Amino acid sequence: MQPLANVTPLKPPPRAGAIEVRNVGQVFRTRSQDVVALEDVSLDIKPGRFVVLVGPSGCGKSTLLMMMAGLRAQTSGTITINGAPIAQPDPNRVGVVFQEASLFPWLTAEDNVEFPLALRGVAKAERRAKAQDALKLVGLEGFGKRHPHELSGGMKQRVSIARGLVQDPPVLLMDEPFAALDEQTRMTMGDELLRIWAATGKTVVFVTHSLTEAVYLADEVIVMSPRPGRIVDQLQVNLPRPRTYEMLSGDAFGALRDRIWRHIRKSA
Amino acid sequence: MQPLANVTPLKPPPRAGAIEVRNVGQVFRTRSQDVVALEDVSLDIKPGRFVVLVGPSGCGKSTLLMMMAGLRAQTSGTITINGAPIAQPDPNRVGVVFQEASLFPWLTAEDNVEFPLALRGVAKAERRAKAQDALKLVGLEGFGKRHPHELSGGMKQRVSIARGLVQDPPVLLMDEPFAALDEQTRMTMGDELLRIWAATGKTVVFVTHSLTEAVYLADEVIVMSPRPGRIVDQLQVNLPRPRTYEMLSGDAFGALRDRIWRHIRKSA
Amino acid sequence: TDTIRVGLPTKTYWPTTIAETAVRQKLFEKEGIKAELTVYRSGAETFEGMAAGAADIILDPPSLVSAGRKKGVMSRIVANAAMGNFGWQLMVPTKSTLEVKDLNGKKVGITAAGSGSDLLALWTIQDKKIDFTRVPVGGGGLVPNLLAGNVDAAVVYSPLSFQVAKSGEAKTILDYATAAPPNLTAGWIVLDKFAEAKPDVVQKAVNALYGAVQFMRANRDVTVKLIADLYEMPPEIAAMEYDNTIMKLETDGDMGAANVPAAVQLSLDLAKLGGLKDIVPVEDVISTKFKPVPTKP
Amino acid sequence: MSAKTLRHLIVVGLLVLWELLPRAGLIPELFLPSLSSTLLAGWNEAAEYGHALAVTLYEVAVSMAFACGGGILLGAIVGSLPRPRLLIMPMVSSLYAVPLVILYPVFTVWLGIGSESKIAFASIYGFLPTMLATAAGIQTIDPQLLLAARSMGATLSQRLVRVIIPAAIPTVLSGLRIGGALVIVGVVVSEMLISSAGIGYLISRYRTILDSPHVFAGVLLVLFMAIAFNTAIRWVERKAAIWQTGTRAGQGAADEVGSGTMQPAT
Amino acid sequence: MQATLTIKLARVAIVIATFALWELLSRTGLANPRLLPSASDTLATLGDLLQRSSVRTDLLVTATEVLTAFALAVPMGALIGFLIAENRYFADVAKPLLFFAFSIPKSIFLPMFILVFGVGFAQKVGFGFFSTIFIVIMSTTTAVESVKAEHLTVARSYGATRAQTAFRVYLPSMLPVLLEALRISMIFNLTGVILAEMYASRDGIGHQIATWGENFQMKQLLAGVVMVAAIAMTFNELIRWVETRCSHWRT
Ligand SMILES: Nc1ncnc2c1ncn2[C@@H]1O[C@H](COP(=O)(O)OP(=O)(O)OP(=O)(O)O)[C@@H](O)[C@H]1O
Ligand SMILES: Nc1ncnc2c1ncn2[C@@H]1O[C@H](COP(=O)(O)OP(=O)(O)OP(=O)(O)O)[C@@H](O)[C@H]1O
Ligand SMILES: [Mg+2]
Ligand SMILES: [Mg+2]
Repeated sequence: MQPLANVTPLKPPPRAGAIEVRNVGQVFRTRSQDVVALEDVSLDIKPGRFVVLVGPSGCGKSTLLMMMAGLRAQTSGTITINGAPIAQPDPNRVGVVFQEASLFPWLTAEDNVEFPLALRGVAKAERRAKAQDALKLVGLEGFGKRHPHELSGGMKQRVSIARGLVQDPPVLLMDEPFAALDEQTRMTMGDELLRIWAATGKTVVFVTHSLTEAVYLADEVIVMSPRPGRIVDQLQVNLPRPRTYEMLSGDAFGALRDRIWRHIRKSA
Repeated sequence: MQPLANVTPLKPPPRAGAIEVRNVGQVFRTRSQDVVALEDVSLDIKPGRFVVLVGPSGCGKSTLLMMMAGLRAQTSGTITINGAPIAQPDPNRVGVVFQEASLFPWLTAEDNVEFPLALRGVAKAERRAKAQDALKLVGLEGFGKRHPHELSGGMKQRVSIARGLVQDPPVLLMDEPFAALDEQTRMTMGDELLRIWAATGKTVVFVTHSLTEAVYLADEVIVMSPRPGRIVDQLQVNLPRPRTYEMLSGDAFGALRDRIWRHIRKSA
Repeated sequence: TDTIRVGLPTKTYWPTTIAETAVRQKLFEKEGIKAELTVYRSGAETFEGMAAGAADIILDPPSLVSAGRKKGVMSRIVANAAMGNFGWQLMVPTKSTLEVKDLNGKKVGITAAGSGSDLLALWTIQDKKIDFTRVPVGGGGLVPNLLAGNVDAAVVYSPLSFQVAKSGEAKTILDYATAAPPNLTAGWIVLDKFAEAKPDVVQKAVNALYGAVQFMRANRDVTVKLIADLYEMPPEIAAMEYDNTIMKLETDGDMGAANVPAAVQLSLDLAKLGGLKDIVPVEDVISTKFKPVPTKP
Repeated sequence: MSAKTLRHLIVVGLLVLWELLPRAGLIPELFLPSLSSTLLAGWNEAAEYGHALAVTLYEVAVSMAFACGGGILLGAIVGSLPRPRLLIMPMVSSLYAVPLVILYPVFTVWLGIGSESKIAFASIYGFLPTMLATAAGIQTIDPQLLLAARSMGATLSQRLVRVIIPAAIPTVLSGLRIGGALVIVGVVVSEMLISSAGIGYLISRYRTILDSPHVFAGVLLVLFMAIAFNTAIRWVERKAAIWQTGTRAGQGAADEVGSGTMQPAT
Repeated sequence: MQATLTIKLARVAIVIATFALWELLSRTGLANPRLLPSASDTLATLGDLLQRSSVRTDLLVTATEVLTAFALAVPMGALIGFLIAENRYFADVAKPLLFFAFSIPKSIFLPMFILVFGVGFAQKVGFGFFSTIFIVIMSTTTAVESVKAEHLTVARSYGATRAQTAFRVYLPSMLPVLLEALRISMIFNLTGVILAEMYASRDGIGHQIATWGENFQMKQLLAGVVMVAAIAMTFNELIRWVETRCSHWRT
């Protein structure tokens, strides 16, 4: 296990986080009928890439993430991470930040962040230090002792992000992590995330509804169609890194954003 | 009680939904210390206005909404709707769409939407018809029989919006209702909301983190500062209605958006 | 017509046979009263039932009458039902070689502390100058625990004693019917209030009950069949119950008889062994107002 | 008037009634001896009662460990695994449907007549409700929380200890309450049925000879055990209040802490 | 989730295995057959018993008593439990007292029930009620406390009345806990009525069972116990049926 990246953001260590999704399908059986959520999805994500997933509400983004995390079995197809299939969650390979904050209501913010470390038996002092760092990173210094019901919606989401970061897995799956944040916080958090990513060489799969955010963050944007979810486009974002806010108004940026926008409009 | 607006969007009937917030403060007592969430907030919202509330995460927007809804008592100050203080929730005056969908897991989507009507004893057939309309409006036709755990994050949020709309109260308080939606759905929903608002003469208080959305929807944008939450700016948006997507790239729009942006940046 | 509510301490106990015979032979009807039989869990519960006003006449030992008077429940024995512990036996498993004298330091099963079987066990300890532990195992636990070896011996009531003896599972090492000194083990009891308010009903009731005893003595076959039906047991055991218990019961029940006070006193003295502290004089426990005139069938 | 005052007043009222009703002859002493005579009876035989209490307390303590510990653990396991739950729960609740009290005298055949059989009986008696309540409480847990824990690699036992039990705390506590009370009842009842030691034995012995003051002295001791247990549970409850955030129970706890601005629900 | 076929089969298998083990223990003499008559003997006895009209009457009497007590105790207990959970003041006053009442062996009070009700229907029902109500109260309180605060807030925002909140929010979210409570309550209720019948009665199945026990009629005793257990299990299954119908939204 490597130390938490943000403490020493010096050299990008090589991390192994190749994700291969092959002809994956997901069918939900409900009382009334069968719902095809995903159909024949194939993806190849190279280690260390920042991949953003966009698509209309209900197209199967969360479902795909859950399958990559080993939290839900696909109906058909295979998913491998570093060549090995993921039959069950493996926090050493994959970390997840859920769409709904899903904090443990009986734990304080810092205990929530420490939770994954506690599971691995990390010593108390080390755990606490890492949790403090992570909370600071998401702008919640001083809120460690609060319980989730004492936090605002956005604050809860940030605690959840901190919990995901503190695990420091080679693959990080993030499901609309910034949805409840204001634009300012969102930008800061996005930059932080990029910094950590650059420093640690993680593979990140990131779901968002903001196309600006998608282009700003991604190496690659994957556009999905509405039910049954399929991949309709896969764009390489070749803007230089580090990204700057100036790029947002550049033509290249606008063109990419527009292309995604058209896809989504068309499919809706 | 008036019929659900979207069925006959013809004449804007006068609705009485004046909100007066006078020197309101809110202090939370937690185990460790007292948290001043809001301090001396005063607001005057004229009936039929579309007011958008923006501000950094944790600044007290949800808290303010909860107080307007009579779901939480303020520590100091007074809040009146149509001149009468709201000591407790009154669904005839105020409807709420919560930040977290908070659907009842044991009810199907349509039963969730019907819930407020069922409470008032509306007949089954009428209820069902209204719920179907509302679900259609949020793009969830055909999903009425699903239970919340069978819906995606954005779908749950839309059910929650439908539940708020079906009540048709003169004042509608909406806490980040579109946060989990993709841009396309978000825009459609925004337009629908404006249409309903225009047709019914409701007063709407709307929280969002998207400044574009704020300017696009609002008559008036209220900007709040971070803890302790105070009102730092109150902007009249004098763009003509109906609003169009073209306006988004206009100068007036840009100027307003920038002004809000600067406020938020400054205060963060 | 008046109804008399008869409280019986358990179903498979001779008072039930008497009362059932009286009912089936319509002896209560002949006396011009109606009877309603209620079965209780044990003697103490029956007494509580009467004290609570749910029974008018019950069968119990004198010790309970005595204890009851100290607790504000005023009742007396109006008719003498039995002068011995008929059918009560100290039993050991058939394979056991234990004699009564060998029980020193052993465990002996009784139904409940302070109950009739406890008194007999205590009497045994005193009389045989031995010491053993009395283990209350409840009526239902008596034979099972004896057979399982949890107790070395048990004080068993009839007709259970006959039944297990007959089946060859256990044998008798002491028969209390003959071994224990005759004392007034059980009598028909009514509340003083009731005796004063409705003496005629009490009189009629005891008439019917003793009429039943007479009838049973005179009609062996009918009675054996009744016992077999009531207790759900084979006729041969019913016959043993008839011969060893029913035939030994008091036939006239007169509390004025000369031997009664001493027999009651002895009964109370035995109860003292079991921890009874609330002893009242014999004359407070008995009533000589009623002399049963057996109803003719 | 504070709730505590009123409660104490009610208790005092009940005690006064207990003294007066029998004295006034409204209830025969056989059914309810006056408080003073009960206390006197207990005092006179203090040694005997003390010894019996020791026996009973020992049995209660051991049974409590089995019933509550085992009940919570098994309830949590069974409740969190859907398949075993479907398979086992009907069996368990059916098992509980067998009227054990009736069979108890027969049970002693195999379990002996000493403390073991009481412990076995009371453990089963208290175990099942604790387990059933826990398992039912588990079902009200937000599945999202379990998903989150799983994603972080929580093993089954970690999920149990760190997620399921804390999340089900309100139900588990009440299971504990019910289970604990039943353990006390179970030990006393089984002592009443079959035994030669313990409070239950004294109760049934004195009852057989209609010595009601001594019976109620025993009952009073049982009551004291219940009070002690209740105090212990309340202590745990206060400690655990923080775990119940987000539920009605938690709201109550929050009120206690003093977020005085909260309005009463409904 | 519904019971799948395999689970149903597994259940049947377990039942059969239990009976087989019982039969085996008794037949091989591992358990003294006098103390544990074989399953087949017991079931045969059960068949005989059910032929008897007296036993059928007893069953009917007991069933009536049990159902009456249950129908009285559950709504009343649930109401009190609900009030306690809803009203802090009432809760602080009553909760410990109820708990103490719950912790005392109820059979001590059997004589008092005879004192008040005499021997008969009312006394059985009364004692059944008394044995049941405390557990209903305590379970309801817990169930109420497990309700999510956010759901209450939503209902409040729609102006739900007290009754509406009770029936539309509390009831559905408490259902799993509540049904479990019902199940346990039924068992307490049944035991209570049977104890009251054993204590003093003219009819009823508890009375019969007590007699069989004291008479060392093990076959009849076991058959009687199986009979009572069967009634309780039928009730259990009834609740399970309700459960599967109502809780399908839980994953
Ligand atoms: N447990 C389930 N049972 C049945 N259908 C389900 C279940 N979970 C998800 N679905 C359906 O699968 C589809 C995809 O859901 P998913 O949550 O992956 O969407 P999403 O892309 O994450 O949407 P959003 O942006 O709104 O979060 C939806 O139509 C949803 O209704
Ligand atoms: N129950 C509570 N106890 C203590 N503090 C609370 C409680 N509820 C809210 N707060 C605090 O009050 C402040 C305002 O919270 P609120 O939920 O109103 O923020 P918000 O503006 O809606 O933020 P967001 O955009 O993240 O939803 C926050 O600092 C939060 O921590
Ligand atoms: Mg999603
Ligand atoms: Mg908020």
